[in-house]
Amino acid sequence: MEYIIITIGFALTIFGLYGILSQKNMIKIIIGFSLFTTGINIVMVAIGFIRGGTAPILDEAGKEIGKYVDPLPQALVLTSIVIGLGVTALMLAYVMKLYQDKKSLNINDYKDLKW
Amino acid sequence: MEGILEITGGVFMVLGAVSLLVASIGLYRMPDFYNRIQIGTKASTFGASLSIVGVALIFPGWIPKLLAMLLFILFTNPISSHIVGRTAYFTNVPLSKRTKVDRLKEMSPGHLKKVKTKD
Amino acid sequence: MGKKTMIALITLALAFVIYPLYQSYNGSETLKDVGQYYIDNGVEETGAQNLVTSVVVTYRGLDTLGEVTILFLAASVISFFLSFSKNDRIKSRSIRSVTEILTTSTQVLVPMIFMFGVYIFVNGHLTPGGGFQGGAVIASGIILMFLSNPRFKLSHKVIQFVESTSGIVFVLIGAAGALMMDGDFLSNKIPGFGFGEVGSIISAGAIPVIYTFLGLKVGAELSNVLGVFVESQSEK
Amino acid sequence: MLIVLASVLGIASMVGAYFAIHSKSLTVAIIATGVVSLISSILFLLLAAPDVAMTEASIGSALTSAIFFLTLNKIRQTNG
Repeated sequence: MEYIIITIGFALTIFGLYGILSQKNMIKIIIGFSLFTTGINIVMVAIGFIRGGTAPILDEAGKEIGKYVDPLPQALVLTSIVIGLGVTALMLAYVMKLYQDKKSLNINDYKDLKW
Repeated sequence: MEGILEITGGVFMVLGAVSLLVASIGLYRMPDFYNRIQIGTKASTFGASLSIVGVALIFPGWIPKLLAMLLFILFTNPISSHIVGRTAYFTNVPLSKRTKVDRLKEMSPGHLKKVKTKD
Repeated sequence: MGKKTMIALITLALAFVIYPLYQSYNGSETLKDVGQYYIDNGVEETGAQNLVTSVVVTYRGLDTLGEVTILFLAASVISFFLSFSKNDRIKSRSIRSVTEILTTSTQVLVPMIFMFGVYIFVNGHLTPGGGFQGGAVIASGIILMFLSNPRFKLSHKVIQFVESTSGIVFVLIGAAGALMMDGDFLSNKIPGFGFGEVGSIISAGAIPVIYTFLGLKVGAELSNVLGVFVESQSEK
Repeated sequence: MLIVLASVLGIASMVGAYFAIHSKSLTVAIIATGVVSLISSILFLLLAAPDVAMTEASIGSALTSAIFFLTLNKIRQTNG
């Protein structure tokens, strides 16, 4: 099962990079970033997985099984998701401001640094 | 005695699953958006409630939490689909051709108001 | 020319980079050293049942502090970017009338949602959940308020007060651990906060207190981001 | 059993990612991103990480979609 899930994670990562590179619409590019983050998070949690382990909560139900997955990647991914929301919101705010200037969502219209 | 409770709970959960299956078949068969959202909401709320009742019969210790879950589902599911359906109506999602009665249209041409906010 | 070939090449390069990672991944049966240490000693050292919480708040507390700072920076940059002067605002904004069903149910549901968020972050050391999740739940309650009442405005003073107070308290509790018990910064061994019995609500030292303030801070920041986005709708 | 579930979810998330990138309509793309997020939350649950699953379901799926839709609404408003 964990092989399938880590495959999904890597596939989402590659999909996300492909989306970032191939799309012209800026909102589509941000969607690509979002997919990329999701894929990376899945991979990180899958690396900490132990076959037959339960969630790292040591109450009675967990102690019966006695085998836990690694809590460290989970804690890191927890913060990574929240930061992902902040970064997405920041990029969307930029897009809103850029659209007010040029009335275009196409990334190729923004050539201010290029001459 | 415990066996009877477990069997009854299992029957309830299977009934819930059947209801959810009916909901998904109805989603495929219904002619337009409004019928689909109606069958989706009604049958899936019923199915989820039946499943929760089944779980409550099997694990009686979880009843307070399950009651809270049931309350949340019964509250939020119909209201959210009500809002979605209403928004769809006002953004001109087409009705099915077999529609006979359209009460919302009869009710008010001024229902869709343009409100001006004051600063 | 090869724009498409370039894209294909870069994607293939990423695939080549991650292929060895995928190849070397074997669903392992045993934990690595650090994870095993947390499993073995986590409950005695921190008193929290949920080891993810003890890693987030205590073992990696400094990371969490930095993370909250990043979130705060993101929120402030967003409000800086989307703020607008009062002169160039267009006052009319078309709003579809809201039904009575939504208004009434919001009045019932929003307190329940807030209570659920508080429940999540107060029980963070016992059950799955914690400050980040509770804050997100509170922010989704704020979305419901925005949707049900188009004229609802988030009070910036309240947000500011909650956000800054909880941030200061978070750092002060961390410093108290370092100063009074000559322990580490952001450790949960603080006089006055006993470890209690593992598995009860009042246990695990300072973890519930820190997580409560963290939840309030994250909830305030996310609500602020949403509020700024909603407010910017009426700008032109 | 879990393998079947994981494969079905994997196929669903691949379809969602395809729609998220290649769909003509931005609304469909945003909803597809939310669907991928929700599916990944189930995958986290399969990987015995309930904390991460809760965070992903509430933040990655709900709040991110809300912010995307607010931006889209603003852009349409500016367009007139």
